[in-house]
Amino acid sequence: MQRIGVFVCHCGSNIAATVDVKKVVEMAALEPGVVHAEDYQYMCSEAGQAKIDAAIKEKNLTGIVVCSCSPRMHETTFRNAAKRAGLNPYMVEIANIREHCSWIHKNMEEATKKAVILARAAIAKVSLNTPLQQGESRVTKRALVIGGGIAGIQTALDIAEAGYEVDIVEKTPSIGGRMSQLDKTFPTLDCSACILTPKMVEASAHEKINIYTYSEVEKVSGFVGDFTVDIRKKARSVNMDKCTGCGVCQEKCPSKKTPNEFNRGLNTRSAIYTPFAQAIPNVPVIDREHCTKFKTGKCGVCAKVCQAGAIEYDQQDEIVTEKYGAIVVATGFDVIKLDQYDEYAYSQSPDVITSLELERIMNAAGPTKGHLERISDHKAPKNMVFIQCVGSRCADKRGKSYCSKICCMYTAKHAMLIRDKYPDVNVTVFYIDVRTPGKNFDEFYRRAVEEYGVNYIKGQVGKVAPQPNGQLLVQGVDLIDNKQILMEADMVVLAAAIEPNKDVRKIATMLTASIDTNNFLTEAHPKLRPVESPTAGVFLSGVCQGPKDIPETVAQAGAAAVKAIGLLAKDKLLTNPCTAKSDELLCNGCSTCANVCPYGAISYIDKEVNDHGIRETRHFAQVNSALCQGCGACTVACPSGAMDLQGFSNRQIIAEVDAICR
Amino acid sequence: MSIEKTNEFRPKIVAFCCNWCSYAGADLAGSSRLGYPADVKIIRVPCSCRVNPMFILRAFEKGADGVILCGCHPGDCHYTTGNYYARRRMTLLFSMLDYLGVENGRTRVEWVSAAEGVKFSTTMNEFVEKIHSLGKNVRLEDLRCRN
Amino acid sequence: MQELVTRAKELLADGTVVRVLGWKRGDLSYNPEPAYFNSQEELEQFVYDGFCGANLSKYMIEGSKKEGKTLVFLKPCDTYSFNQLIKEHRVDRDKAYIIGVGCRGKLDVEKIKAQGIKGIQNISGAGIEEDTDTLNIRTIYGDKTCTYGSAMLERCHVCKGKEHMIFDEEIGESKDTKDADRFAEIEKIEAMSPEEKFAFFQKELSKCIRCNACRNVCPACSCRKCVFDSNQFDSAQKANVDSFEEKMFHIIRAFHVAGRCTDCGECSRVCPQGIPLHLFNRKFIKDINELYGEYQAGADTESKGPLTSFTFEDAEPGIVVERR
Amino acid sequence: MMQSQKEKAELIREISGVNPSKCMKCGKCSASCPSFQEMDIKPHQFVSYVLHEDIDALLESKSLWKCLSCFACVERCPRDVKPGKLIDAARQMVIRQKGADYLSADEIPELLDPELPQQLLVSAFRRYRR
Amino acid sequence: MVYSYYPGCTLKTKAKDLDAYARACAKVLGFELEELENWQCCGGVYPLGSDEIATKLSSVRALAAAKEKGQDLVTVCAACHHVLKRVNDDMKNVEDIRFRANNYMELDEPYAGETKVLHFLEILRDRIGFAALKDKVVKPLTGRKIGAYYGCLLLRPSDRMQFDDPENPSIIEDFIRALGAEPVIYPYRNECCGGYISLKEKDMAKNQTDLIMESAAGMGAETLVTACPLCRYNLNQSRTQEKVPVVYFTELLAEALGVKAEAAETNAEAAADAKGNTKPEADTDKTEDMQEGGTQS
Repeated sequence: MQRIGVFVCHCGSNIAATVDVKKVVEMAALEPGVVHAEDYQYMCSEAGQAKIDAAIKEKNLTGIVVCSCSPRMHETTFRNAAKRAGLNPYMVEIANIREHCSWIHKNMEEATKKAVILARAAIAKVSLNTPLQQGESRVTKRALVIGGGIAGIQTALDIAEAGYEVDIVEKTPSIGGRMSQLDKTFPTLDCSACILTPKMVEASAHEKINIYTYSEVEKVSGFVGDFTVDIRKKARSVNMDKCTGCGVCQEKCPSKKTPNEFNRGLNTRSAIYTPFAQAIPNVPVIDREHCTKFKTGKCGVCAKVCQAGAIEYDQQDEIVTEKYGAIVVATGFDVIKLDQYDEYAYSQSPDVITSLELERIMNAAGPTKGHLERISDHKAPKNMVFIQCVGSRCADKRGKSYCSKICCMYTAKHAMLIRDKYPDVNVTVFYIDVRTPGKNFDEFYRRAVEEYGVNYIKGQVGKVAPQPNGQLLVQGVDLIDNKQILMEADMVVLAAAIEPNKDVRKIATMLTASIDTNNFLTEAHPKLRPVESPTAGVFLSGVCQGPKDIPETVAQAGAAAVKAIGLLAKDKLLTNPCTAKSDELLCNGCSTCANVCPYGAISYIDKEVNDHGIRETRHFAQVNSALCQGCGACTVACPSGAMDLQGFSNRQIIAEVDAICR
Repeated sequence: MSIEKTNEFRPKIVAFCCNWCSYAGADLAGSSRLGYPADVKIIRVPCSCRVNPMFILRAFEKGADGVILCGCHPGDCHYTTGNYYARRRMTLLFSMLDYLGVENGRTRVEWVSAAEGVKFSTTMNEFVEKIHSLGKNVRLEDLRCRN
Repeated sequence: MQELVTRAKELLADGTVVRVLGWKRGDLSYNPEPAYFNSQEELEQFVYDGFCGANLSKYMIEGSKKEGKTLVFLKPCDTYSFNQLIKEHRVDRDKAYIIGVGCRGKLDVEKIKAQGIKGIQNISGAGIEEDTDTLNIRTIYGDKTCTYGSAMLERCHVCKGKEHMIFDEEIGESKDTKDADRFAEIEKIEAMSPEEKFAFFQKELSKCIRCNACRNVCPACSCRKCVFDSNQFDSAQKANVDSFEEKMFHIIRAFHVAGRCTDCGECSRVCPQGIPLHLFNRKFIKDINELYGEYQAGADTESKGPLTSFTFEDAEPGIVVERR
Repeated sequence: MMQSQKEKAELIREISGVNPSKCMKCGKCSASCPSFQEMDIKPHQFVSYVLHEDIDALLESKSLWKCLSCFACVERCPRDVKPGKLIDAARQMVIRQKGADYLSADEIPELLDPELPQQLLVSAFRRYRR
Repeated sequence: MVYSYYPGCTLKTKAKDLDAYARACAKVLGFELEELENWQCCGGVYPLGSDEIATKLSSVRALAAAKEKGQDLVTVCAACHHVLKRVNDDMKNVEDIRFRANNYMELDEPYAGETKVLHFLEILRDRIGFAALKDKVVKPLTGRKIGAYYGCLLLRPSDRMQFDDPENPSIIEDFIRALGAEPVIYPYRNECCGGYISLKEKDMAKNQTDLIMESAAGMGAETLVTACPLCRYNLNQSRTQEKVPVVYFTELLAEALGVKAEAAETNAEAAADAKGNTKPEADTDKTEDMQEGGTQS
């Protein structure tokens, strides 16, 4: 018979205000096996843990139940407390009477009743607990960073600086990401390329960093400390070692009609291309979809002009398999498609553009060489209108429910830069709210208004109507003056919402990392573990986790790196002992369990057994506890009940069911 | 819209929640103070695929009026594939219960992610309401085991 | 039948096999039983006729443990079970010499009795070679007749076919006996109201005496120890107190064999209370076919079963309500 | 029956099925409205008035008779508030009171012209009269 | 293919041509429009109030009649289409309305939104296909610059109407292209013409249509095409200098399919009949409102 202690936490008033903790103690004490029951203000506090320690020692407890907050919060705390008192940490069960009880119920009587039942279930379960020992697994001292934007680069640099090998996998032909497309950055207006390029160079030159560009993660298996990842290196059609980056091929390529992704489709590029001048690696790729040689077999100009003989049309995709201890996701963002927002005439007029397109127009290396001009007729604009929150803060299906966070600031930046360089251009910004939390942010926005004379109008735009004269008639509202406004503009710039990169769902699925309804990766805890995924060994860097600007991204990238380093620094990891176990006397050896095991943790051996006096050789299942992650799929697949899950055994769960339905 | 009526049928409802998504979703419902009736009691399991039909029948045998299973959304299982197996198992089991004349509606599977506190709460409210409309589970209960 | 005996004797004689697994004459002409024959002499007791419904596959689990090869006679439908047992590593293919025997449908004495024929002493016309559609029944009240078809087991009316899925040699011809839709009964129940369904199963299952005959005969129920006999789920055999226990037992039994049951119909054949137990298994088969694609357990020895595979697009459990 | 402002606000919410607290006050409804100039209470204010339960002002507002029910505000509202439905609900409240029709039979003949389609009369009747 | 056809009151009076051309074209295109018996006026506008039941019943009757015949219900008039489609949507999705409407109606079998409501243009796009339509054109309208005028009824609210992109629709432009003409895109094609406001607030409606006309003319439209008699009426009231002629889409279609003359003839006969009759609306007017309105002719 177990000797069970029950500890009921008040959690200040969080629990005690709705649950009569004394009553819970009283009722729990009546349960079979319970030899000790008490309550305390804060069980997780040092004093609370000391009470647990004392009770275990004094009353020789063999199992404890803590009625408190979610086990996701403090299970480890109480397990460690038990361990210090000499009790096996797996002899601890938590009854979640906060998140699942006191916080959601208002009626004290009801909540108390429920808390008692939850306590009984936990007591019933712990009565059947058995001591478990954690195993050990190794840590591969190498990290993978998925995404080569500023988040990925910073994370990789920080991990590499700590002395660990890092691989960056970048989907496009060059690292640099969104930041490389930006002209200037807020709130200091320094040139984006000037601060990013040195980091790109540093990453590519770092002896611990290996960069796979034009590559994608194809498959992930394994678990924390021991991931195995297949990386598809897409055929570049250019030999990376031979290419000198002279650029002649791109000049001579006769097929120059492909929309230039880097310039957001505002101009075109050649079929063999590097996305931008400072690309790393400075080795072009052939876009096979648009290359005449690949489409028709005729051409081959690039191969002819390449002095280095680097063009290789017969290159094939290559799969590289690598092992990693930690994985950092830094897949970044894109702006949403605006074809659902045609009240702003985005698909009807080339002079209605997104802010990211404006970024390219204002960039010296962009499609207009940095001259502010209309795409339709290359005329310099006289009047520009910016519209905020296009697709952000939308409750409807076409937009995003969240605030994209960066738009207020970059719009102020754009407005300021335009007014600075072209003082005769009138700039009007339609806004709902101007949100500028951040160091020197509001000051920045105020400067745009006060020093640069940007006209901020509180109100939205209802329609942008392209006029016969080429002007854009903007119909908006000024909520302060309570007037509808009709103004002609030469260009309209839309602050389109940002959204996580489209590929992130695929990657999250491979990593079994959870993802929210907006496709942002979920953090392990929104406040306390913001850079970790709930999946052990997977960390989050940058906008893949939620909208953020460059300084925040860099800060999070560093934090993710530290978390990864903390993992890589360990030689061994303790494994979860709640693994499946097969009863050799019950096992039929039918292999049904092995068929559903996602980890290949089940194998079969033939061994002589003694089944109540019958000695015979049997074929039965064996679980490799280092591989088993404890999902329990096998336990249900097993018809004979031979396979059971330690810590969540059939009898334990049934005991909980019985206690709840009693 | 929670059902807080007294002096009437209070159903017993067992909710199996996977540790990674739905249990966390239930925690989020808690920390967001999104109420649902106290009739729902949650049992934590590592994955929806850990839930044996035996557990569900056992609950009914012991007097449960409804059993709901919550797991990660298909494609998002922490163990990659667990919820796919659970989905097939539960589909077949529910179909069998329906075939035996047990009111469908007493059993339910819902995919609730760690971020879906609201969904958890609305699902539980809906489910309790459904069980209320079905009334006491007389068809599957083992009278002998009732207190 | 003589051909089978002759061949068995040959195989015993030349040492190919050391024993024979077949059917032995019972105390009545309509109740032969499975038996091992270790010598040519013992084979004199061998019988194979319309009443040899017993599926011998499951006996090969024990047969596989014995020294040497066993000759086993399998009807076409039995071979599905045998394949399934191979897939589950329960029988050793190398320990079996399989003779696929012909089948013209198997008989059920209860079906004859149900026609009002009482006091049966002897039945002729059930032989495998006999080419007659009439059974002659000698009773204490005189001679009676009935058609072969009217005395056939339910499963033979929905026969899976004349092909043996696995064999070393085949002896004898088989006949087409299928004249009904396999899922018609299931559909009939599905169309009932919940109250009618419940009443129907309540009535059937209240007959259950938990004799475990269904479990013991079932080739898929081959666990060394059944969960209902172990303490794994705190469900060790209990006295029958109410209908729920029966339901639980039968639901779980059907669930455990779902995707593995070949629909051999032995459960219904052996039930002393005449409960149509195949209605459980066949419901799962029907659902599996409809939801996850046609699947016949035991058609091969490699394919993954429907409950150990999945697709991303699988139906949600809510489909149960939608389909109604 | 005298109704309090609160009850009237409740009634407007009920008839319209609109939850005005979803409004984030962006003004896109008023920016989209073709009748904006003619209205004394603007569409975005309409939402706010209901929220603040100032219903009598709405019932007296001439905006009720200027709204085209063209649904531009509904279509473009980022928060799915449907200001147009609120205006219609207020209009309903007015015309459901006896004798409060906005269009009387007497004034019809002079409004007609030979080309005027049936549809116009039917629609105007629906909008202006009980 | 046979469709149930709901012409609507205006197509029986002021917009007989819209109707006549539609029927003639359907014949050429190989489908049949079977006019519902005893249809009643849809009311012209969809009753927005969530408690409105009685005002929706005439639509429900038409919908249920089509269901009984097992046919999709086709309309040509944009207003009728709007009303029928939205009432149908209510019957399908709003339990309260479905319950109460069925209670009133006492049909043999309750109606729950089973009928599919189609606009004539949707048949052209989704059933026949504009490519196939193009093949049937015998007199392509080559060289003509035509602006589509959608108005609001066909498009909004888009989640209910599911007709086309509410801000950048293309169905009529594709239609114009199929007929061999050149579509002119102008920004006010989806802005309201003023609608029913033109009865009492004539200037307000004119402000709207002036804007639309100027925009269309400015962008080079030589003809405007519409599916709504009220839109056409309002557009014709515009005060703009250069008035762009407004035609119904069925007229253009009939012209391109080469059946305009014969359709016009039958239409003229019908019109003549109508003139001979002092109260042309009497046979179709089903509501009080209509009879009052009918005094004008």
